[in-house]
Amino acid sequence: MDIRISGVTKIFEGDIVALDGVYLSVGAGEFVYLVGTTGSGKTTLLRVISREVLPTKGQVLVGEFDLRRIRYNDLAYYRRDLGIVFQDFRLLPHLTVFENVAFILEAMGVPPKEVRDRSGFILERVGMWHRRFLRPPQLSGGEQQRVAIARAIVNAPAILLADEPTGNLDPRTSDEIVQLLTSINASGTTVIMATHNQYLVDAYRHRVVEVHRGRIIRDEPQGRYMADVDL
Amino acid sequence: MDIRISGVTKIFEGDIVALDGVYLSVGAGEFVYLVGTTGSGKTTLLRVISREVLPTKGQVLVGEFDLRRIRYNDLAYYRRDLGIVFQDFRLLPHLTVFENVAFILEAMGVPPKEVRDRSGFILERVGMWHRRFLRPPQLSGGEQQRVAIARAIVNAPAILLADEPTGNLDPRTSDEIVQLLTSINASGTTVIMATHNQYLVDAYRHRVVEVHRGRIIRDEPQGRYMADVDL
Amino acid sequence: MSTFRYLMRDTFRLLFRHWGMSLLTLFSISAVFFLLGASSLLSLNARHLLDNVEGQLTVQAYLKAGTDLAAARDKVQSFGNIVQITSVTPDEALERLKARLGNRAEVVTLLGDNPLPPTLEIRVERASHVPPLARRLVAMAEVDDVVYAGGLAEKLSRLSSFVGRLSMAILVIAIVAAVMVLFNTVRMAVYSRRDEIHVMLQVGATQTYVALPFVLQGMLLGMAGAALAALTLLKGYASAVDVLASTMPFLQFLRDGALLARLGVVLVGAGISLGWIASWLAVVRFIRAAMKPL
Amino acid sequence: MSTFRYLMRDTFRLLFRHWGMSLLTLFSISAVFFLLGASSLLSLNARHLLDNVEGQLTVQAYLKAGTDLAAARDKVQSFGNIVQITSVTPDEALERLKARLGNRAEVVTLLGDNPLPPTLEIRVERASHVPPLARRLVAMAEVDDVVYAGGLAEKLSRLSSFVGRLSMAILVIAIVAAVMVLFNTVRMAVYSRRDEIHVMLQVGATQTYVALPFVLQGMLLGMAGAALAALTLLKGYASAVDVLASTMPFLQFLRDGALLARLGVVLVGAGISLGWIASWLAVVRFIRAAMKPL
Ligand SMILES: Nc1ncnc2c1ncn2[C@@H]1O[C@H](COP(=O)(O)OP(=O)(O)OP(=O)(O)O)[C@@H](O)[C@H]1O
Ligand SMILES: Nc1ncnc2c1ncn2[C@@H]1O[C@H](COP(=O)(O)OP(=O)(O)OP(=O)(O)O)[C@@H](O)[C@H]1O
Ligand SMILES: [Mg+2]
Ligand SMILES: [Mg+2]
Repeated sequence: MDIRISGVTKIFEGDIVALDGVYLSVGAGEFVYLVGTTGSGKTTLLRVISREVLPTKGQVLVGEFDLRRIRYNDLAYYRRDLGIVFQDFRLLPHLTVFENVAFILEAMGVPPKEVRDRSGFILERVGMWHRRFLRPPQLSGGEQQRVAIARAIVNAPAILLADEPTGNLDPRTSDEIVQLLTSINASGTTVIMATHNQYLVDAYRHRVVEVHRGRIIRDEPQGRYMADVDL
Repeated sequence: MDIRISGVTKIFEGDIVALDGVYLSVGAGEFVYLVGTTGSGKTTLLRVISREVLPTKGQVLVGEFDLRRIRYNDLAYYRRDLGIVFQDFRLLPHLTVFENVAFILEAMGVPPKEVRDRSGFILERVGMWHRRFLRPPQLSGGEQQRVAIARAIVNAPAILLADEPTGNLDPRTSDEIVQLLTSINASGTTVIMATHNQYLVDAYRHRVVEVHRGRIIRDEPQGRYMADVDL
Repeated sequence: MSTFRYLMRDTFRLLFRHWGMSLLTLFSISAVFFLLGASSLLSLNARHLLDNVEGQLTVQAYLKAGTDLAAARDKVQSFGNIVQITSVTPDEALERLKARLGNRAEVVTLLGDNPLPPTLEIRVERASHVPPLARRLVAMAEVDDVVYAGGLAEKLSRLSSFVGRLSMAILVIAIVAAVMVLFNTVRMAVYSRRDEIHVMLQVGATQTYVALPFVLQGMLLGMAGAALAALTLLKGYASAVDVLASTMPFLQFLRDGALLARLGVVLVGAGISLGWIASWLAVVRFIRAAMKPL
Repeated sequence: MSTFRYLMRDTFRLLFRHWGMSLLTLFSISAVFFLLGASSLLSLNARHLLDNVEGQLTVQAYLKAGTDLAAARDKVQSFGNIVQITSVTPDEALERLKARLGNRAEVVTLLGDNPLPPTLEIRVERASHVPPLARRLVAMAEVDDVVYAGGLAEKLSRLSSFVGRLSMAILVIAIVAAVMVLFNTVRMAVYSRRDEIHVMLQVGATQTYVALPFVLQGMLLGMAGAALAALTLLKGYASAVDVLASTMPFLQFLRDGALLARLGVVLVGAGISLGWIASWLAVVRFIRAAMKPL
């Protein structure tokens, strides 16, 4: 699924302009870094794509869905094509690590055996299998972040929106996570990753889009990125 | 207030050894970076100091308080000497930014006028005054983090425990925050800051304590730190 | 199929996570339905009692001498609400009088000409029908005088309408209370899982999948509460009737097993429906709000 | 001083943040206290009625001819529970009989020798005292026969103890219910602010500062609920008594203003205390748990 955002402006109550005339096209299978200073509008842009935020102006097309016109019932099915790593994780504190990952599949009606297999496999992959019986409040910040990533990719989404997925990780684990996202991207998933981590952007070359005060002020294709931008 | 931690071991249920025989002394007015990989025990160590976690073994003395023996009523007063930036912020979603900072002072019985003045001053200082009427869910990740920092320092604590206070900030804002913490430190507050940010540790030289698998494996005084450690 | 299993699991999690709240709801619902059932029984009994008393409610209309009894009877018949009319000719009345006097019957002969008027004895159904009937009878040209147990009939009819309005009020209050209690419980359950619901909707769960456990929770609570109330009520009623009947043998209480069973079934059915409505209202509004984009 | 202002503000925030819950609690508490008050009124009225009826409760003991009345009277007096004893000599009894017969009094002369026994008329206080008294009288050698309205007395005493036990049961149930409702409301309020409480305790708020708004919330809800119930009850009671007294004029209802006002005060006092206890229980357990280190 490719994403076409045209002329999107979002003004929150209190006249807060979070996005200001954004045009952005992301083809199916691309890997895009979204960079920019604090409060520049990265999260808002991702939330426009997941239709958590409805633009004040402009159009958002994802695959065959027009997000302005999408009906409530279709929304659930649209979101099953997305994987989202929230900046604040949003894990469910009452459920164990395993259940946090499994319930996504359950909500899609996947049979119990397959739920077990796939959840287990993905937890292995982010290195959280040994913590599967703990609940999120019992995890360290970095461990919670890895569970959040596991949850976002367990349903093999067509588009992965990762909002600062390495904010609580040490450099080595961050490397591993970006390698993981890259391998997921290699299997066809579009990845959009908001990040402040200059090192990662330098080390793993992909397209870089820079947001500043709600506008896109730079859009460098893979390899052409220069390290002088403000993350 | 100086901190003396001797032989502290913490074993969580499920035989998870989070701290394993930690000895650490921090003098009044020091600035300490706490570094180490994800899940190494940094947060747990900070929570031992704030008495959110009671060690399985070992002794913790902070100023004249013995944290094993402290009584419930003293605990509240002990904590008023602390400022804590939680890794997951823990802002109160129902309250505005301003109220989130002010309620700390209110709980200490500070008169309304002083509460207003001090809260306003501190919000100015972290650059969040223009967002004072918003609620935390309306803020970007970095903005929430700055409010959390404001809340931790508004009561002019003797000890500031900052757990990954720059995880959601871009490099420039991170710089500003560490400069802020340094200036607070200069006015006499002990600062212990857990971080994964190698750049900051390099740029602003302070004592560095490295934790690995619950043990302290390195403790370099200010200036003697070498950049090859695992953050 | 697997969805059904998840649904059941989540419903029971809901019920047991806040078991204090569930228990409280159960008891509140029981109390409300108990009240509902008790007021139904009260009004059924009041009706039953009145029926018994009213079975003998009779208005006597003394007609003017020489009136055509059959014509008058037809006229009265058309008034409606009338169970039975007995015409009594002067001769019949005299015979009755003699019979009543027994061995002193010969006194009647002293009366000479038969002085008794032709009479209509009119049985009505309800005490409340008596006063209007009496008024219409008095207004008839043929009628000389009307005799009825006016005070009693009017008191009974006032009591009856009082009980009727009371149980109607209780019915309305109880239904509102039941809906409120269930609505609130489900709303609190929804509220306490608000983050969860948000996340579930954000990751692609359908509204139905999210809502159903809450709706089932409400329905189960409604059903269990009503069933508990019905059991207590019917058991309690049986022993209450025993006690009351022995202290007030002059009152006739209702002891119709089939009717009582039907009351129980109605209560449980109402519990399920109210549970369904209340929890649906509680959860759907919340889900709609959570689905709304910023 | 400023702490007090913060406290008030937080209490009202609690009350209004979940105003649905607050309203529901208010109504539930009102219902419970209404029930409590109504059952008190019922049992007060039952006692009042019994007192009226019992005022005329008399046992007649016919003594054997020739017994010394004064001695028998002293003996009976010692039994206890006795309000008054009237001795009636055979002559007095005869006089009374004559008086009652009026113009046919001369019939009495046909009796020849006065056949009437000396009699003790014994008034007791409570219907329940009659049967044991009668048994003791029969056992006395001097007594020939005992006459009393046995059935009535026993029925009244059964009814009285039934009403007594009923209102006792309602009292207990109502108190438990009120505590449960208040406890649960405050618990849900605490639960829905659990993160807030945690954070407040972590940043140095004292237990009292955290707990007080919840406790005040509980007390205010208890007080308002009870006051609402008391108002409705006393107003409703006045009109109910009017209706009932006009349909059942033979019954004496309680209309003692001071007593009713005292009932209202007791209800409100109970509301405040129960609110205090319930919310204290709810919040303190939670705070203790939140303060406990891992
Ligand atoms: N619901 C909202 N109501 C009002 N203002 C909002 C809301 N959501 C976001 N904003 C504002 O919009 C701006 C952009 O926020 P956004 O979260 O997109 O920033 P960001 O680029 O993700 O920042 P960060 O790197 O700190 O996460 C911020 O200033 C924020 O305060
Ligand atoms: N309440 C708990 N119950 C069980 N295990 C716990 C609990 N709290 C922490 N742990 C475990 O203890 C270990 C250390 O956790 P801690 O949060 O101290 O790590 P950290 O150094 O802060 O990591 P990060 O950099 O990711 O925040 C982790 O493996 C974590 O799973
Ligand atoms: Mg963001
Ligand atoms: Mg940590």
